[in-house]
Amino acid sequence: MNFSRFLTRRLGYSIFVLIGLSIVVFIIARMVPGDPARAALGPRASQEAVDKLRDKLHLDESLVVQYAYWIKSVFQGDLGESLLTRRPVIEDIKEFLPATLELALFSGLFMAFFGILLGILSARHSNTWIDNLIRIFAYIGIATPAFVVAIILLLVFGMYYQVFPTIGRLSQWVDAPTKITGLITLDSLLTGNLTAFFDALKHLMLPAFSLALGGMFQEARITRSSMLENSKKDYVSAARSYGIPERTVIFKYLFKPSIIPTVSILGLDFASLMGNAFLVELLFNWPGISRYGINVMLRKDVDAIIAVIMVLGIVFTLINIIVDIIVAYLDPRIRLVERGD
Amino acid sequence: MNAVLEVKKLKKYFSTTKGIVKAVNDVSFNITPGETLGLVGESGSGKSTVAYTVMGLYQPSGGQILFQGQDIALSHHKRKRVLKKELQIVFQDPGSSLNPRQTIENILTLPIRLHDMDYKKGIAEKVQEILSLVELPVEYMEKYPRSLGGGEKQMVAIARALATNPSLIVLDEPTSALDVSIQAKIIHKLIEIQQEKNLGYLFITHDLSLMRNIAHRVAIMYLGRIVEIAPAQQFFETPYHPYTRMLISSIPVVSSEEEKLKPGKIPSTGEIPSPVNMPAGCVFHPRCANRMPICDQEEPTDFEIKPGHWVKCHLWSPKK
Amino acid sequence: ASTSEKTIRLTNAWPCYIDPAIAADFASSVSVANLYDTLVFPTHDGEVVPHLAESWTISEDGLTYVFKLRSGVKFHDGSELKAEDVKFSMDRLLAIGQGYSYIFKPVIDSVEANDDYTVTFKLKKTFGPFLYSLVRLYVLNKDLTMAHIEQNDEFGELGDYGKRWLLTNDAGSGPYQVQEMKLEEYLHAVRFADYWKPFDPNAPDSFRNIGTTETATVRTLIQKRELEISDFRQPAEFYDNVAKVDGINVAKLFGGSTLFTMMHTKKAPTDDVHFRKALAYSIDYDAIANHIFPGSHQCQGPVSFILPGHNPNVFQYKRDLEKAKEELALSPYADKLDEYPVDLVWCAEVPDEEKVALLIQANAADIGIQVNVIKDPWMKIIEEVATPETTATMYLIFVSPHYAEAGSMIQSKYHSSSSGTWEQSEWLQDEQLDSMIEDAIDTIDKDARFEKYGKIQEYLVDLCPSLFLIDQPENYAYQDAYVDWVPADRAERGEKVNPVMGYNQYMLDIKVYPDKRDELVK
Amino acid sequence: MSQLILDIKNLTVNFRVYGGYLKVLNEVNFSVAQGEKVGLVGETGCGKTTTMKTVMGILPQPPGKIVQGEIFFHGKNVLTMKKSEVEKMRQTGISMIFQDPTAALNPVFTIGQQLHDVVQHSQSSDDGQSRLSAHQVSVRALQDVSLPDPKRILDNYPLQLSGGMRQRVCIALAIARSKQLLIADEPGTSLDVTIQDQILRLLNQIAAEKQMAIILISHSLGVIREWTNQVYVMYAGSIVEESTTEELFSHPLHPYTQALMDCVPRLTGGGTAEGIPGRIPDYFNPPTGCRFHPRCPRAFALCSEKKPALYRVNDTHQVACYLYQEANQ
Amino acid sequence: MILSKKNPKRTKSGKAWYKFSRNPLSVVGLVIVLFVIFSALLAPWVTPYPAHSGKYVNYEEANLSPSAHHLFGTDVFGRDVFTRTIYAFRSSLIMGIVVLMIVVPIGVTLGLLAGYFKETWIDIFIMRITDIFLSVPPLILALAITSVLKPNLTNAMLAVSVMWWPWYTRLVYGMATSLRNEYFVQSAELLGASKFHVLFKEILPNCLSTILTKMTLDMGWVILIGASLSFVGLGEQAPKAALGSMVADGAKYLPEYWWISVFPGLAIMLIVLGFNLLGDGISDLFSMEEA
Ligand SMILES: Nc1ncnc2c1ncn2[C@@H]1O[C@H](COP(=O)(O)OP(=O)(O)OP(=O)(O)O)[C@@H](O)[C@H]1O
Ligand SMILES: Nc1ncnc2c1ncn2[C@@H]1O[C@H](COP(=O)(O)OP(=O)(O)OP(=O)(O)O)[C@@H](O)[C@H]1O
Ligand SMILES: [Mg+2]
Ligand SMILES: [Mg+2]
Repeated sequence: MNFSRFLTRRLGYSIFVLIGLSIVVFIIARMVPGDPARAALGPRASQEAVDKLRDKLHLDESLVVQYAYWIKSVFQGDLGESLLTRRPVIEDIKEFLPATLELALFSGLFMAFFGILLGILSARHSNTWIDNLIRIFAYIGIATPAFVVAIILLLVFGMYYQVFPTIGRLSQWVDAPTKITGLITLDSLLTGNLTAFFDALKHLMLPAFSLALGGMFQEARITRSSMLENSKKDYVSAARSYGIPERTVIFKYLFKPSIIPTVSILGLDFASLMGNAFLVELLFNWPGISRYGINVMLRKDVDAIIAVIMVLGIVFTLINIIVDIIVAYLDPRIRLVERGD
Repeated sequence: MNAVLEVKKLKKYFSTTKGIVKAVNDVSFNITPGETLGLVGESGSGKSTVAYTVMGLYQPSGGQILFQGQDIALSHHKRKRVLKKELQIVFQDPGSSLNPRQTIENILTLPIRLHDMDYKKGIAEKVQEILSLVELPVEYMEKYPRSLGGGEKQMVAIARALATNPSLIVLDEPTSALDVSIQAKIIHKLIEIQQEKNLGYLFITHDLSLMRNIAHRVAIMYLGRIVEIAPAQQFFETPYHPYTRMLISSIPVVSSEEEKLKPGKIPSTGEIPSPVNMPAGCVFHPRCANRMPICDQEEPTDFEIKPGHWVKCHLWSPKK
Repeated sequence: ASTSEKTIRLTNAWPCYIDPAIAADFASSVSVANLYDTLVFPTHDGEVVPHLAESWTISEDGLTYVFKLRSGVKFHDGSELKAEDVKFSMDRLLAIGQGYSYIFKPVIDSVEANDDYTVTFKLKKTFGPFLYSLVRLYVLNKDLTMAHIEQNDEFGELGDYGKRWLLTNDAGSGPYQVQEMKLEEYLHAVRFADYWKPFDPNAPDSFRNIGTTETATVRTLIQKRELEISDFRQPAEFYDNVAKVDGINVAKLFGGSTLFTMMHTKKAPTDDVHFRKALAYSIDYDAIANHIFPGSHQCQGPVSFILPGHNPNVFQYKRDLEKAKEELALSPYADKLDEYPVDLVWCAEVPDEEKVALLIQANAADIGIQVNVIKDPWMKIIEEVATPETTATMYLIFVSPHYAEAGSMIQSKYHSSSSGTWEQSEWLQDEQLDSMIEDAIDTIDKDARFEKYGKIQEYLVDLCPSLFLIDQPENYAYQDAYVDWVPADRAERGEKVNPVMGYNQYMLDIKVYPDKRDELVK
Repeated sequence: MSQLILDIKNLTVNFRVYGGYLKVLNEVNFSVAQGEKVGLVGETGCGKTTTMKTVMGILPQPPGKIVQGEIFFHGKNVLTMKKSEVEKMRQTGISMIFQDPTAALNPVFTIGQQLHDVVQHSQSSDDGQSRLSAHQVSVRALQDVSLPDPKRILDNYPLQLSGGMRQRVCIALAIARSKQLLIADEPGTSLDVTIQDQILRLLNQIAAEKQMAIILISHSLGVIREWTNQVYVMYAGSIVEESTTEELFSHPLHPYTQALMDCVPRLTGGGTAEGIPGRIPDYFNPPTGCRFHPRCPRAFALCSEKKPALYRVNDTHQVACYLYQEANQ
Repeated sequence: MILSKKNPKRTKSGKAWYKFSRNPLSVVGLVIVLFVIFSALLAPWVTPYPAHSGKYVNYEEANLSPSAHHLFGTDVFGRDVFTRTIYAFRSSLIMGIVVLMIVVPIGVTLGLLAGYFKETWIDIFIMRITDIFLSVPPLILALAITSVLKPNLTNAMLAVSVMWWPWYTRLVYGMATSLRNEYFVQSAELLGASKFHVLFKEILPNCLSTILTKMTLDMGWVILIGASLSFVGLGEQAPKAALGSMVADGAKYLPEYWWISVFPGLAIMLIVLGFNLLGDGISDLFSMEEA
């Protein structure tokens, strides 16, 4: 089918993009002024130790040679060592990426669920007080930076309504489930550890919600406008005229084509969540990769910087491909249309 | 008379994932100055592809396009500007052929500016002149296309094509999106201008009644081929190709006199086959009422049944 | 559901390294102090008392120290702590060359284990405060460490010297042992049942060192009683506000921390002593001490008043615009101030520094000096000060002593060997000063040493390489209602607290009463 | 005369726009009897689709606004029906085939999914067929419109079909369950003559089999002449002439009808007409009286003052023009 | 609204205003934006303590709650929060405007080129570069740029620009790829118009309304991003006021000294809200739907 060709092409482009990204990132990481070795070992470390590390990192070679070394080690499955955590970067990634993935996943769910729900509500009752209320909230939601939302939630739920925990991924007294995927909610379900599941879920609520809020209303707005636009289309009138009940018309014939743009935007939002989660992760002491990324950046932790950006880039690219697939699934026009000549 | 446009064995293939689409397959015709050649055919038969290839919007896959004797089988990117002046096109959809963000004045200024005809005379006057040619009021210069009716938009498109003072205009279904009254107005104007300027028209349509009234010669296309071509009168009086007959018999008419002209009802059956999987032999044979054994074996060749009247059908070919 | 558990939770700026060869900053120092034991133990008054070492002898020339070890001390894995482990710990520290190794590197010649319970340190040169510096030698379990060596060629056949393993595990004998070390998140440690010293029944069963300093986060945690002791670099307003919360108190511990504005003495215009003095006279010290850091007081010279060896008689600059203008007039830059704007960098992680920075900016503007205030993250500051070219004209930085004596401060702050570190962005490179410092520190006799320290302090005040702003107490918000915290109580009574970084958070000095906590939560 | 299925009386519809209203439908009167094949002709934009959308209850409101009038379907006023009754009417009574088959098919559902829903939601009301499964009915509906390989088509998306096939699918959707009235809004305008011919033939055949009345909308007079037996001519939101097809084409009375006929190019040749001068009026400010008077070659003073009523010229012929006023008296 | 009822004449500008004001929220947006622009321009005259926007500290008056003297209270430095909020509009607006001025021409031109030359190496090259920049997490990219350069407003704007242009390229690319097949574009080409004419006179004007709408919406986003950046210390340097850092810094003193962060926070919301409402209004204005 045409679709598989589309997919191979997407993947081909992605590889090209990732190679380009690695070069850009490499240059960025090396361009950052200062001596990473010194930064890693601290001002008091002996010159000997610093020199040793510089040597190990090939810091005295030219950029091209450094890049070659890096590529070579990547192909050996070695992303280098973090100067911040002082262990192989790959282990840091394994540790921090799932935390952010889990956070983003739940934010994504919030965005999708509430966004679409509010959008439908708004469109169904367009130009009534319900619509106006939702729209005003949407504007406020969109206009509020995630970190402000985070701080407000932190204070409200931390100080006044202590329903949700405010830091970390699990409570101190809850045993973590065996690590399988690294997503605590998933792992706890897999191992049948319900206490951990609900505890992790509670921990996710506030950070996931703060991250989701802006996007959520964005989705609501897009859903609303695309539903309103599509409701003028002939096929909606046609469905009505065939005697299909109103509910089915709205929730099937109008809904499916209308969420296609929502899904595309949702995908982009979701993909950028990963990199933007920094402030939220910081405030909720969430051991995620976005916070790690900023920390290693501040530390000039070269290998870690490159690895983090690459990993986030790969995730971003993958999510975009997945979104394309979902959109193609929803929209046969994308799947089936010939792109001739 | 010398042909202004001569198309010889023109081919245009598109490669798609489903296979090669032979949209135009060995099409030949010519047009003399002041002549209207009607190109008629069902949807997907390749009419527009012929037009676009002639215009250079597609690079031909084979054959020749001779414009005033000179081969111009090139993409328009490679054509000289002087040539572009001579060849113009009017598209089917008046809505999308005018830039919605430009005023009529701007739209009409472009050809004048590009082709520098009596530039000194003042562009605004020139634009007015052209507008009056298609009988649109001067106030329209400031309007945007969206505030014009469909017919008026098409008039502007025609005016733009005329502005370069071309010698041949390709008209790709210029009226099929419009209703009869507006169609009549536009056609009337086109004929008037043609006579005035001795223009050649390649007129594409699927409206045979219209062709009857304006074309000097008519060519029928089916699946990328011209199956019959003849002077208009002859064409309607004595159609030879079974497809032509089926076509003429399907025309809805408004009077009993017309009804009499139609050959006995030949009910249309079947779908037009996909241009990727063309039937073997004669491409029309699956729908043909006069089908013979040879028809799915061998592709018929052109046969000049009367002077200037060519048919591509085994029924009439001398081999039979 | 939570905790009738006796637990102490602390927040701190991370990263936190629990490998004694790497640990050096605050969070790390707190952690290793509780996970490991040292030969001697620092006390509130700046002295040291026997700990792992029951007794010791010092040779006449001050170059040989022989320690007699306590027997029966167990590591967390149950094996006994022996002299060999002490030797191993020092060797490893010096070989790796990070953490506190810089204290020992210039002085240690060799360490020998004479028998299981006797260990000898040979020094290259005399080093007055050696005994005090030994609080930074944490004793590792040699066998356990060696068993976890990962082979790479970093240290020859010693591989990585156990660095990877010690990143998230401990090999100590201290009162607490690592239960879980989540990098970048928290360290969770529990009581070591076989510790050689008795535990108070209300001593914490566990402690958790949490890596966050976000004010809003810390605020909610402490208010929810999910945090017992906060970090100490929160803005003054934070302490004001939490102090109003029922059961929360703020402890002000003078640990020797001093706020300086370091001035680049090799860069215009701060290379001119009159310019520096003009600035020193322009600052409103009282405003800093009273409004920005309530509870602190203006420094008297470069050494904190709590440190043994502090000279209480040195000159103190006061805000005096007349004098400031006089000094400025003597400076070659007096009439071209516009050409020499001054950058003042403050550390993004310490929000209150901004208040000081803006005050200095406003004060300097009074005498016509333009100061640009720049906020930089800590890591960036460390970077910049590495070379004189990249070092900015002024930095606003808190400095603490490494061991409890004036010499530590003087050396780490002004000796040439420390230039290029964040502790000295002045780039003094003053040979005379260097020899004065070395001479003082090498002096074994305490009184003579302190005498020399006093001279150096006078010399420095006159040279004015830094603005000596305030002696700042470390402010901790803590759960007074259910936590007894010895240093806090001492501070409240106006007594001295432990000047060695990390030791005020020594868990055995803390008692928790979870039932009182539960009452509060309800 | 047989019983009226649909009877539209004085229907007036406006569209709200900036600064006022587009007064599109102006007292439309229109009726269809059982088994009849009624044609509705008129230039683009004269309100044919709007009338039928109002009948189906799918006029977008706003901007649309029904100012006055009544629409009786089997004697019940559609405009005052309850929602469920309207739904019921659509399921069993009237169906509509939309002008543009591409726009009328939901691009993101397969033909099967769309057809199933239509079949399912009229199941209960349709005893004859309810024994068959939805799938079987769907297949049969596609067979009814002579689509080859209906099973495959059920799994196709609209965009995988050709224009002619889409048009047939639309018909299948409309007649999947038998109805009493089928509104066909320009079926085949976007198609070729041969295919259009096929479609119309099919439609007629099905109507005959199922005893449906048909309203055939077109601005192509040829199509109307060939496929209907009763014609309404509409101009600018009003019915200007009504007659049997034969009568109308042999004796068009209204100047508008006559002008329209003149515009049609003839197969007999004879050159081209010049078209009706002017264009459809601006509905924002439509001409008073007879809306055609500004373009009418035979207009006189009265024409601009008062809207002419439909005058009955003979048994089968009515015309809204003052020229025929006397004939009525 | 009232205006259009009183004046039913169908003038061009009247119609535009009708379309725009049909949604009263758009008018609110316009009013907010105008308010912000004017108060930023007139800051020295409309604020009670202009000196507080610069090198000024007064710790004796720190943390005063809102009162008649200090409408929004004072911050931890004793500066009037109202004054600083109004002054901070300046850097926010500058940030938004400058970033868009850099980003739009670059992004749009690249998008046009790539879209017009679809499926050639120009397209592939431009779009892959775009993808590369899209896949770098923006905050990290910004941090990288400002650590190479200096953390001031100019460089923050540069950093935001670097991460922002690809969105315009993508947007315009999508439109250009479909517009280039429009008959009016082909007509121009067949008349012999230059590539430049085709790109900028035929295709671009048809993207303008979408671009303009996105720009107004983006004004808000850029300001938000700017606020997030100042959370990590990038952007306008102290003592100049920036809304983001006012909120970020003030958040430390929540909830007791709420006014320090809440008012600037509301100000951010107000600006973003204003531009968003305005953007929606503009997109209504350009909507092809007849009214
Ligand atoms: N760019 C293209 N890529 C692939 N196939 C094409 C392309 N353009 C046209 N075709 C195919 O070529 C055939 C002829 O198309 P063309 O548009 O020339 O037909 P037409 O006679 O003009 O039809 P219509 O009356 O619908 O305009 C069709 O089958 C069409 O699908
Ligand atoms: N939703 C709408 N908003 C505003 N005006 C409308 C709307 N729908 C229809 N109209 C107006 O109503 C008039 C009649 O439209 P309608 O679609 O009924 O005409 P038609 O006779 O079906 O034309 P065609 O032959 O082109 O289909 C048109 O002039 C149009 O401008
Ligand atoms: Mg065509
Ligand atoms: Mg219609």
